[in-house]
Amino acid sequence: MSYIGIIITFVFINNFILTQFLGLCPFIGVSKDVESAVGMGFAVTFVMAMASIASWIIYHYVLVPLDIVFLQTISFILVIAALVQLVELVIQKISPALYKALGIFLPLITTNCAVLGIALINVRNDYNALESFIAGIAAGLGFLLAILLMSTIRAKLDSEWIPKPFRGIPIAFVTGGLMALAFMAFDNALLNNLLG
Amino acid sequence: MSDNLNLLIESSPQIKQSGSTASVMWAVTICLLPAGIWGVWVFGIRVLGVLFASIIAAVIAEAAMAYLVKKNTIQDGSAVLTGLLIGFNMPPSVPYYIPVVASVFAIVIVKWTFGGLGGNFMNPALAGRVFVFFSWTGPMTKWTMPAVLTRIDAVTTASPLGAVKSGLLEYTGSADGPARFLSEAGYPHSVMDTGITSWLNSNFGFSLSDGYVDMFVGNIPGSIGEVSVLLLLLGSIYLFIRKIITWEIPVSYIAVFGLLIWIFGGTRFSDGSYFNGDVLFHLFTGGLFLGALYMATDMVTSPLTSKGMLIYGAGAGLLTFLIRIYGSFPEGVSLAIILMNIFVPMIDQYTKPKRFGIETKKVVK
Amino acid sequence: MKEVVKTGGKLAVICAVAAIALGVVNAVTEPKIAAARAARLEEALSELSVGLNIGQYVESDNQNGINGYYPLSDAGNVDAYIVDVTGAGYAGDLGLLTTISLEGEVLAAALMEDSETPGLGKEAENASYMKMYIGTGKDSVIPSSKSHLNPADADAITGASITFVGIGKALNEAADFVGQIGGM
Amino acid sequence: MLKEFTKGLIKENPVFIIVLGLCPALGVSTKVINSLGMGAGVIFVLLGSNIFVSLLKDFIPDKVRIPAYIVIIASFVTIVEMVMEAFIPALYDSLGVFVPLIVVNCIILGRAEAFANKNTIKASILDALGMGIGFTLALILIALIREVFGLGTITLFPIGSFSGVIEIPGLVDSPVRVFGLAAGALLVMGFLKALFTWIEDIRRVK
Amino acid sequence: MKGLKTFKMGGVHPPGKKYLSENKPIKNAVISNLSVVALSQQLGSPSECIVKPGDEVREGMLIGKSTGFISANIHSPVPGTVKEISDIYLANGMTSRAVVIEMEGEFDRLGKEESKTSWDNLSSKELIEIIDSSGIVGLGGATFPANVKFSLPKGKKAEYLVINGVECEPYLTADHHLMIEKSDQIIEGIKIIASIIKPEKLAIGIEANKPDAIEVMKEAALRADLSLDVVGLEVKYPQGDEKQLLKAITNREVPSGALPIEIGCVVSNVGTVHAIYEAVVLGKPLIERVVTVSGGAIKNPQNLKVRIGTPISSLIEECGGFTEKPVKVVVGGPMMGFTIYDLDTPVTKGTSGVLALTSKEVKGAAQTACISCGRCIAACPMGLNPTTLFKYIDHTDYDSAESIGLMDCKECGSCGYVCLARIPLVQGMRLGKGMLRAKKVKA
Amino acid sequence: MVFIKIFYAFISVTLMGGILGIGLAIAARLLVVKKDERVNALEEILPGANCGACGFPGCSGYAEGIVNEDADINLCSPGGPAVLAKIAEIMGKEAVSSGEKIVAQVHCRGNRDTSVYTYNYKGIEDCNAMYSMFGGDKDCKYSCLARGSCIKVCPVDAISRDEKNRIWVNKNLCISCEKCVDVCPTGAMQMIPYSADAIVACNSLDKGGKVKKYCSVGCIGCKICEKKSPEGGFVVENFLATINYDMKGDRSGAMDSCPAKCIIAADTAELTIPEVEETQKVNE
Ligand SMILES: Cc1cc2nc3c(=O)[nH]c(=O)nc-3n(C[C@H](O)[C@H](O)[C@H](O)COP(=O)(O)O)c2cc1C
Ligand SMILES: Cc1cc2nc3c(=O)[nH]c(=O)nc-3n(C[C@H](O)[C@H](O)[C@H](O)COP(=O)(O)O)c2cc1C
Ligand SMILES: Cc1cc2nc3c(=O)[nH]c(=O)nc-3n(C[C@H](O)[C@H](O)[C@H](O)COP(=O)(O)O)c2cc1C
Ligand SMILES: Cc1cc2nc3c(=O)[nH]c(=O)nc-3n(C[C@H](O)[C@H](O)[C@H](O)CO)c2cc1C
Ligand code: SF4
Ligand code: SF4
Ligand code: SF4
Ligand code: SF4
Ligand code: FES
Repeated sequence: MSYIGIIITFVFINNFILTQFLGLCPFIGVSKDVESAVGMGFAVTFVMAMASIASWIIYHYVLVPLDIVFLQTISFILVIAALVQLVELVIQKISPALYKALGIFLPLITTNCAVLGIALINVRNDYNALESFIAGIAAGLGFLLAILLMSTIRAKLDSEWIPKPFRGIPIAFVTGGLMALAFMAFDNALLNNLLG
Repeated sequence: MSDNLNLLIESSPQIKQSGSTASVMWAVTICLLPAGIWGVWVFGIRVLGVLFASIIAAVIAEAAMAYLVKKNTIQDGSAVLTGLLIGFNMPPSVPYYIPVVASVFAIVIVKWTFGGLGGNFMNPALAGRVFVFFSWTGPMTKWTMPAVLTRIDAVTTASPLGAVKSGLLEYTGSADGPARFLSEAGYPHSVMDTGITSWLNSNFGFSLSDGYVDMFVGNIPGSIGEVSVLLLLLGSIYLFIRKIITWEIPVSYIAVFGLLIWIFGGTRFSDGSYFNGDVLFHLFTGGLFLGALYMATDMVTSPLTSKGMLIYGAGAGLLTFLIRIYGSFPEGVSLAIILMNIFVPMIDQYTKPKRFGIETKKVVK
Repeated sequence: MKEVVKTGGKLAVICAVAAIALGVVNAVTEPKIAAARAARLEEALSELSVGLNIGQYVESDNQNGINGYYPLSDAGNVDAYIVDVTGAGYAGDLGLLTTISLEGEVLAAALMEDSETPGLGKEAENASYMKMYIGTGKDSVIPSSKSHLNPADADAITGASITFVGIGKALNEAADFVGQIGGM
Repeated sequence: MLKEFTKGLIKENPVFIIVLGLCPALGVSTKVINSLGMGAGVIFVLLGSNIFVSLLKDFIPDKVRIPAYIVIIASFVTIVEMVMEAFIPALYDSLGVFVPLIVVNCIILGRAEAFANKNTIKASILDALGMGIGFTLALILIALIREVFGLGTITLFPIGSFSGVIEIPGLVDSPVRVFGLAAGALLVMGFLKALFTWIEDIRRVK
Repeated sequence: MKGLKTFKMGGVHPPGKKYLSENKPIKNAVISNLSVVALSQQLGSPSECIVKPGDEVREGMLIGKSTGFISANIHSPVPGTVKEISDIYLANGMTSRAVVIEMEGEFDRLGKEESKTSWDNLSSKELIEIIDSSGIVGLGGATFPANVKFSLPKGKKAEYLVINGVECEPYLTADHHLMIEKSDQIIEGIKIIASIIKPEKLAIGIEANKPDAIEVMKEAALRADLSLDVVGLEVKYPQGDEKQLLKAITNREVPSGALPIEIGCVVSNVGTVHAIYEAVVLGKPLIERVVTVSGGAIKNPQNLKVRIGTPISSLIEECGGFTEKPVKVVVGGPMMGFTIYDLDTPVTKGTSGVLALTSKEVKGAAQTACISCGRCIAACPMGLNPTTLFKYIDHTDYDSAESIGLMDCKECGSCGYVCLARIPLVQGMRLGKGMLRAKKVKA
Repeated sequence: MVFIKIFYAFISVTLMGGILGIGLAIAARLLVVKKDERVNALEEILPGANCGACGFPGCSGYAEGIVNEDADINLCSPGGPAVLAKIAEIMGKEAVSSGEKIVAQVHCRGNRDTSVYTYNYKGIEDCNAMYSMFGGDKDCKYSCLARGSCIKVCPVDAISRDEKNRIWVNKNLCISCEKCVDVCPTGAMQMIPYSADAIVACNSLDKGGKVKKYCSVGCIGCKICEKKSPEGGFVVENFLATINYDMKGDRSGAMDSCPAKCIIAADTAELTIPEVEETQKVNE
């Protein structure tokens, strides 16, 4: 698949959140205000890109040559966890404000399905190094797009009189559901036709 | 002196411009009626049942929700309008439960979980329509031939867009444009259409294919309320005069869509060249006017400022084009509009009016 | 520094234990998984072989979605091929195995891998779905458009015509491919 | 002590109250049987990881706490993965990428972080069981709604002559398909969460 | 009307209804027996009462002394005895102390010959002192003490003196008639102000619906040999607001949160100018003003010259009472005025009109939810987003409202006028500003 | 074969673990950010209501305030003595309780049946908005305006409206944040001890005669309560009775003989005041 195809696929068609169900916890948890949503979006994008590269290296230079592919889950997650922790340390050092905004969700990026998900999906799709990297970034951007839109909508909802039981998280789910409904417009066929 | 006057204490301004939410809603409803009556006329009396089913379901759902939150919102007319628009977006042969589900979904989930009128970020009627479309794709894509044409064909058939689209999947020849393609494939036309087309062609030197007149007047299969572009346009004149809808959204929507179709439409629906799209065909089919005039313009779910509206309309045009030309669904108006609805809060953020007495930073060149 | 090494060491110990444990479990399950996979392929192939003998899998670099094929022979003569072909579905690729006779007739077909919508495109996984195609290709075209179908079948695929067309096109490719290699 | 077990069922239900572990909760809950399978996997992993984390809590240095927990969790997940693929391949296929993703199911690391590394083995086991069962119950609830409306069936294990599939008359033929799709999952989850909030509210005022 | 100047952003066109009182010359109103003189009639701190019950007062005698920097003197409008000092509600809904005076004895000015004094030799400082002691406040509505306004802050220069003869509020014709009938006095008043602040240019803005006033003012300026630029303006509300007026006439924008002097301008209402003339030339303190009594429920709409402290009921009676039951009685113009329920509420220095409105004029309807039609945004002359502001305020999120410009709102009412959903937007703005102020006081 | 695989697995994963572990340990050392552990500990203890009663921006703000700015440790009213004790433990300070829990209650029960209204209001449902228009639509300018501003600001939804449009606080839900007291324009909302057995449900400082004209359940300042229950702590000042809750004497005498019946009982902790009012009515 062409690089543009990969980007469109991961941003729109197989948007991690709205169609693949990956990375929902931060999507719901950190979308209350626009600023932290954007921060989270970029953090996830960054980590996903790194995770894609790292896991590709591990997979192709360690797991496959040694025929121990069954260890992919454990080795990917090990590398990703270490990476995220590193990012966490760096952010904590350079931007305490961002660190505070992302709160408990920074460590949760480690355990964000999206990050391990992209590593596993790259392997399933047999992507080469560059493709993996692009897929990582694109999936991250898809996450960013979804969480950014979500946060702008939620900011608007803050000043509506939502029925009480729905305030907060439930309405976020309903909003996400309606967004997913609209995103069904993007499907594989659209991509195939668009790119030839 | 002041004893029995029972005066009202209210904040300024003490006088108001005429008009109210309810009057606006009813005005839109009434302007839609001609197109609805046309639908009943060409598709048969059953269609009336579909319209009533959706309206009644919407009103009952609204009443139930209003009762739950102890408000009285029925008379603002928005539920009737939502119901009517859902009915308008149904194929004539749809089973009754589908519009009912669509209406209930629209009112209960899309509108009231967000606090009722004004709270929703997505167009209820369209979200309802898309919900049932995805749930029951089969019945939602079965079309009925209008009365004038039925003598030629069986009862169920494909809409022009659907026909072209599934034609596309199998079609490898190169007729110049979908209208001609359909004509050649034996798609029926009314007598009036043939008459007017040949009159136009001979008197004005056009070389129009048959079918456009039918599409414009509403002699084609399609959703109940979308087929008659003519009556939808006529109804909207009053809305424009009363400033209930403004030009920004419809114009930017239709213009961007038309432009893209003209540039790229030919690459898929014709001989493969650029700047050769069949603009008229795409404008007159698939509910574009219903969407652009009456649904994208829903104030609740569209941007606040005219700059925002232009962006929103253009975005809807682009998305409609993408979905219709490349996507797997026959049309694209509903999906494009609800997709743009998602972007509205963001558009509003970036298109605030310039505040008085606040220097806008000049861009340094 | 000692602290650092100790930290790393401890993590390494945990990893080591985990790796060994997994290695052991893998040693038990791997053959089973392989066997199960083989069995499934075997079963599919035996249904597709229409009673003929299945030959060695040959990989192909044909561009049109053909991944490879098994020659099917009866008494030494190749009579048909099971073609491994990929088509484009509604939601991703369609992995198909289809048996095509030398005359280009579709003798059997099965959808092995897909991510279509349950209730719509996924119906194609059912053996009965493929009846539409079986028997075509020799005297009639392999259907890849609604207009090739009788009305009842056309109605049945309404809402999932992309899957239908995708399969039809892939089968056509397979038939063409068999046409090319048939003379071999 | 029993509280450690029961709290996960409703009061601190991981899905509805803590709102973690959403991806598998929504991703696999298209059929009841998938929920059961996923739930079983999660309970096993949760149990294993809670036990080991609480055992090793003094051994593991703070700085590599997370990687260490994850290695432990990932090992159990891989075991589940391999065993499932070997013995119940059909279920393995339908759970798809979500099986390896149990590793990153927020609940598991969350419990390791928030509970097991501070508590005794016994408490950790009870916590794991409670949370795991709470998670499973939540998944079953979501799946039940989604499957009944979205497919018109209820799919369980085949036992004897029972094929495992209960068909709901009327709905099988024309189900509300969106319930089975991403949008439906999120909507169902939203309404269930609202229901829980509402019940919680009523309880609080009483 | 083409080619007339106006401001660009926002604005509305409510029906003018000026014909009701347009042709009625200013008439002296009957003086009521009981005058209720409020002690907070001006922007700023209330005046200090210097009389006590039982005291004799004379017409024009000082009864309330200015306190602090922004405050004003208050004079007795009638001769008589102080009956009591009580707490009353003013038309704007706020409480105020008030001196209740029972009319008694002889008037010092009424019916007497007016003697003019020359002011040519007076310095700016002396002139400002006269204005201060005469208790003159802005009569355009803001009731800002005029002496303070004309004491320009150090380092600031007034380039423009713009006289506000716009009277953009519907119904009101008081300024209109003042201009027609007292043009020479106004011109002289302008000269007085000009000699205080020494502007380079003089201008008066009058909307095009008062062609006679434009003519009269032009002639008067010519007569007095004053180079006054009489600017005809397109009819659009709120042209009379100083920010919009300056934008229209000078094309300068008063920066957010700043005063007109920031862009070298001083704006004064024609009524204020006339009052300054009377104070300086005739030595008369501010004890009366022109009030338009109008509205569909008033039998005989008029422009009345009214003593401060007169109960509104007496004005209505003088105009023949009600023709039908009004739904509201408004003090001020219909766009910015306040409703009252007690018709004995007294006239203050800021009272420009009294309107009794029928339900047909009010066009009241039930409030519904905001449907985001965006009309309020298009109408707001300050470029604000009233619907979002209101939503924030409704959710008690006053800080967010402040961050999108709540404090710039001047409560002109344009948004509330156009709102389809009949949302009390302006009341929301007031509430929000009040809560913010209260919070700042607390902090 | 199998053993080679296990060996490879062992080697590669162990190496990865070791290297990453060392890397992290080094990074952690290089990038240390000092954060007081106690802040985290406090954040965990504080209730998380983010009500602002402590005067800090939310619970985490208060946690930092305690650690970094030496803020008083007894400011969290929602937490109560339990949280106070825990904070004290962490900070190594003496727990000085802030006294008995206090709760809000409306000191007015005027409504359409009992009071005189002066005008027809149309506008925002907000007490402050209405108060700025002639002090509200009741003749009594001290009364509860019943527009529910307090309901809007209460973080725990402790305040509700009864069928007569009167406002009451459920004292078991109230967390003593005093937001309602701050927002109430007329001062009808006041704090009373949780254990209060009675309240004077009136806030009017007008003279008895005037009160009688506009409200049938208003305190007229007749001082009967002072006389009937001298030990009950009733004090009449400015024509309004108030209760000194430090005095724990019997207040039933006053309650029964109050001519305006504006002293209402609240003797059972579980009962909300409207319920108490009901039981009182039955007793009469
Ligand atoms: C949720 C959903 C799932 C779909 N799944 C499939 C599918 O599996 N296979 C397919 O060919 N089309 C699928 N479609 C596409 C449409 O049903 C189809 O493109 C279109 O309606 C064509 O209609 P027709 O088949 O009646 O010609 C799906 C659409 C939706 C909304
Ligand atoms: C604190 C304060 C100081 C002011 N100082 C001046 C001043 O120095 N010069 C001036 O021309 N106006 C001054 N004003 C008055 C304003 O310019 C303006 O006339 C008044 O705020 C009301 O005008 P508006 O109703 O058009 O907003 C002042 C107002 C306030 C509140
Ligand atoms: C919305 C609005 C409308 C106003 N309309 C007028 C008007 O029509 N005529 C007028 O003299 N002042 C009007 N004013 C007051 C002016 O802004 C300004 O305060 C006044 O012209 C200053 O003169 P003064 O201090 O002599 O009153 C208006 C103010 C506002 C906020
Ligand atoms: C011009 C106009 C267009 C409208 N279009 C729609 C529409 O497309 N769908 C709908 O449900 N309601 C529509 N409404 C009604 C109403 O705004 C809608 O129900 C709200 O979104 C409900 O909050 C429309 C109203 C107006 C005034
Ligand atoms: S009242 Fe305030 S917000 Fe409304 S239009 Fe006027 S300036 Fe704008
Ligand atoms: S004018 Fe009224 S209804 Fe329209 S956007 Fe503004 S507040 Fe909402
Ligand atoms: S107690 Fe105060 S804030 Fe609450 S409703 Fe009454 S007046 Fe309003
Ligand atoms: S009732 Fe008042 S004091 Fe009690 S919690 Fe609510 S707002 Fe705070
Ligand atoms: S389970 Fe939490 S992000 Fe996926």
